[in-house]
Amino acid sequence: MLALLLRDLRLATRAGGGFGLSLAFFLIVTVLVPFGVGPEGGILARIAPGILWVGALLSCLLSLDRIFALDREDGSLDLLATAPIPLEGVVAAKALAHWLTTGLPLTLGAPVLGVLLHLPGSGFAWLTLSLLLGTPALSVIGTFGAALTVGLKRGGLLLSLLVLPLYIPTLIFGAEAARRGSEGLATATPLLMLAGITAGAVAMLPFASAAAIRVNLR
Amino acid sequence: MILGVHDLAVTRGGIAILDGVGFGLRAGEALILRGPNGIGKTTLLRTVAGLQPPRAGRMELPPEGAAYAGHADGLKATLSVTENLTFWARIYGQSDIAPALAAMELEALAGRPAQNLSAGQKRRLGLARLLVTGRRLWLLDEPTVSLDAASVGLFAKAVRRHLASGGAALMATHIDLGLDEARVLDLTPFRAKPAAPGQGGGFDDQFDGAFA
Amino acid sequence: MSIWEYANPKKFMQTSSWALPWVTGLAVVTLLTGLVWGFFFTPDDFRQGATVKIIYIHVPSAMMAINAWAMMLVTSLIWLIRRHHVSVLAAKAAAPIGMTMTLIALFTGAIWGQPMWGTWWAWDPRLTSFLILFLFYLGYIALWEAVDDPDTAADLTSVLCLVGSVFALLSRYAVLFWNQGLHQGASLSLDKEEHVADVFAWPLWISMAGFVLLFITLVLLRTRTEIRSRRLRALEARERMA
Amino acid sequence: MVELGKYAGTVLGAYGVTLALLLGLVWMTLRQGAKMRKRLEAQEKRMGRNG
Repeated sequence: MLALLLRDLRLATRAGGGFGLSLAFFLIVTVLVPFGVGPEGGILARIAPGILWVGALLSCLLSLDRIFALDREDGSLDLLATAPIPLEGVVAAKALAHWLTTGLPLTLGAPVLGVLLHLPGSGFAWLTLSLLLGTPALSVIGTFGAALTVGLKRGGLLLSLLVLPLYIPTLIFGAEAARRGSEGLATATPLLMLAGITAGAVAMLPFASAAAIRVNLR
Repeated sequence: MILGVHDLAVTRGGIAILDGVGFGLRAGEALILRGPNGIGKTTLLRTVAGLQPPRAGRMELPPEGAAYAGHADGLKATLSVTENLTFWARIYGQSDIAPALAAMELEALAGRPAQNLSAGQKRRLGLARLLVTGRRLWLLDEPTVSLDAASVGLFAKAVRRHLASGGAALMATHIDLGLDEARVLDLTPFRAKPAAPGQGGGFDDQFDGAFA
Repeated sequence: MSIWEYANPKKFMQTSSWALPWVTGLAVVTLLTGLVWGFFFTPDDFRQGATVKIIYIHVPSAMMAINAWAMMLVTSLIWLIRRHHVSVLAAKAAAPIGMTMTLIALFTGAIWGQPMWGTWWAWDPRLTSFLILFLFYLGYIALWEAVDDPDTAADLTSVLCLVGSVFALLSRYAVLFWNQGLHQGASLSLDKEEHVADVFAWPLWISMAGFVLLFITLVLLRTRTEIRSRRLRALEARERMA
Repeated sequence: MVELGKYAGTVLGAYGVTLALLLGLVWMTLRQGAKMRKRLEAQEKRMGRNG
C-alpha cells in the first residue's frame, strides 16, 4: 500500500501528472473574485473565508476524475484488484495520495491567497486549520465519487454532480469555522463537527468506494 | 491440482455466454483457451481471476490467488521500466526484479520511461510483471499480441521455466504461442444456449408468462 | 406466503395489475377530497390570510419528498442484501416522483414566502434542506441514466443512495447550524404543522393520505414500466443470441 | 368561488404550479408506460410470444 502511495505521488509530480494544476486553478479563482465583487477591502475581508473554502473545494473537484480513470485505462486497476492487497486499502492509498497532492498544497496556499482577499489577521490560523481538517474529507468523498463513475466514458460532469451535494456538510462547517475565526468568535463547535465528518468519512467511505469499484470492474 | 474449474457459467453484461465449463490444471501444466472472437475467453479469465462473479459453478484456486495479465499491461508512461516493475514487485511483496528483467531481456532498457518503449517492449515489460508476482498460477489474456517471433520465443521460454518450477498457466489466444506441449481447450461447445423460456435462473428469465 | 414472493416479477405484475385500479381510484378520491375541502371549505388564518391554503399541498409534498427517499433507501438496501430486482426497480421508479415532490415543496414554499417574508427565497434551514435533497435526487437519477448495464447501475445507485442518505442527514444538521450562525433565529420558519388548528387539521390529514396514495399509484405504474423495460432488454438479447 | 383576498395570486399560483407538476409527472409516467408496453408487445409478437 505504501508502494502504491509512493507511485501515485511520483506520478503526480512527473511531467503531465497534474500536480500544481489545482493550486493554479485555486489562485485564478481567487484572483477572479475581486473582479466580480469589486476591490473594496471591507467586502472582500468579509467574504474571504467563504471564497477561499469554495475555491479550495472546486480546485479539489478538478483532479478527482484522474484518481481512477488513468489506472482504469492502462489496466492497472484490474491488476490492483487482483493483487494481494485489499481494494479498500487501494482506495485509501489513492485518497491519501490525492490529499497529499491536492488538499495539502491547497491548505498551505490558502493563507497566501487570504492576503489577496484582505482576510483579517485573526483568520489565517483558523482558515488553515479548518482546511487542514476538512480537505481530507473532500479527498475521501471525491474518491468515492470517482469510484462510482470509473466505468463511464464521460464521467467528469456526472462526477461533479454526484460529489458536490456530498461536499455540502464539509463546506458548511469548514467555512463557518474559518469565518468565525476571522471575526474573532468561538470556533470549537464547527471545528469539532468538521473533524467528526472527516473521521467518519475516512473510516467508512473506503468500503463504499471499494464496493463501487468491484461493481464497475465486473 | 493448482486450478480446478467445475461446471462454470459466466456472464457478460448480465447475459450468460459460457455454460458448463470444466477443466483442471496441475503443477507444470499449461492450458490454452481457444474459440472464435466473442466466445468469452476474456470473460472466463476475468471470472477465474475473481474480477467478476460466476453465474454458476465452482472454482478451486491456490490459496494465494493468481497473477492476472489482461489486454493492457498496467504500465505508467512516465515511470521507467525499473520503477514500473519495482512497483508491482512491492505490491506482491517481492523485492528482486533483476531475474525478471533478465528473463525478458529488458536490462538495456531499465532506465527508459515506459512511454518510449515500442509496443513489443511494453508487452515484454507486462510479462516481466508476472515474474515478480511470485504466483504459481498465471492467467494470461492474449499474452503475445504485438510480439515479434524472437519475443514470442522469450515468452515461451519464460512460461516453460515457470511450468518447470511447479507453476501453471491458463492462456487465452488465437495465435500460436510456440508452446506445443500445452493442452488446448476449445470453448465453442460450451457456448451458452439461449435459456428456454422459464428455465433460466436469472431475473431476466422469470418474466415468461408474466404478461400473457 | 412470504413478502419476498413479490420480488418475483411475475407475481409483482399480477398483484399490481389487480391492485392498481383500486389504489388509483382511492388516490384520486382522497386527493380530490383533501384538496377541495382545503381549498374551498376552510377559513382563512387570522394572520396569514388565504395563504394558509397552501399548507394542503406544501406539507404533504414535503412529507412525500422525504418519504420517497426513505423508501428508496429501504428498497436499495433490500437489493444490496437480498438481490431482489423488483426492489431496486421500485427505487428507480420512485426517484422522479420524489424529485417532483421536492420541487413542489420548494415552489410552494417560495410562493408562500413571497408575501410572508417579502422575498421569494430565504435561506431558511428547511427550504435549504429541500434544495439539497433536490440535488441528491438529481445525482441519483443521473447515475441511473449514465450506466448502461442495469445490474451495475442498480448496485452503484444503491450504494450512492446509502451514502447519500448519511450525507443528506448530515447536511440537514449542518444547515440548521449554519443558518442559526447567520441570523440567530430571526428567520421565519415554514414550520406550521405543529400548531395547526382543528379546522385545518382534517383536510390536511386527508390531503396527506391522498399524496401517499398518489405516490403508491405512481410507483406501481413506474415499476411496471421498469420491469417491462428489463423484459424487453432480455428479449432483445435473446434474439441477438439466437 | 372562495374569497382569497389579496393573496389570490399566491394561493392560485401555488396550486397551479403543483397541479402542473403533478399532471406532468402523471402524464410522463403514463406515456412512458404506454410506450414501453407497445415496444414489448411488438418484440414479443416478433419473437413468437414465447421468446
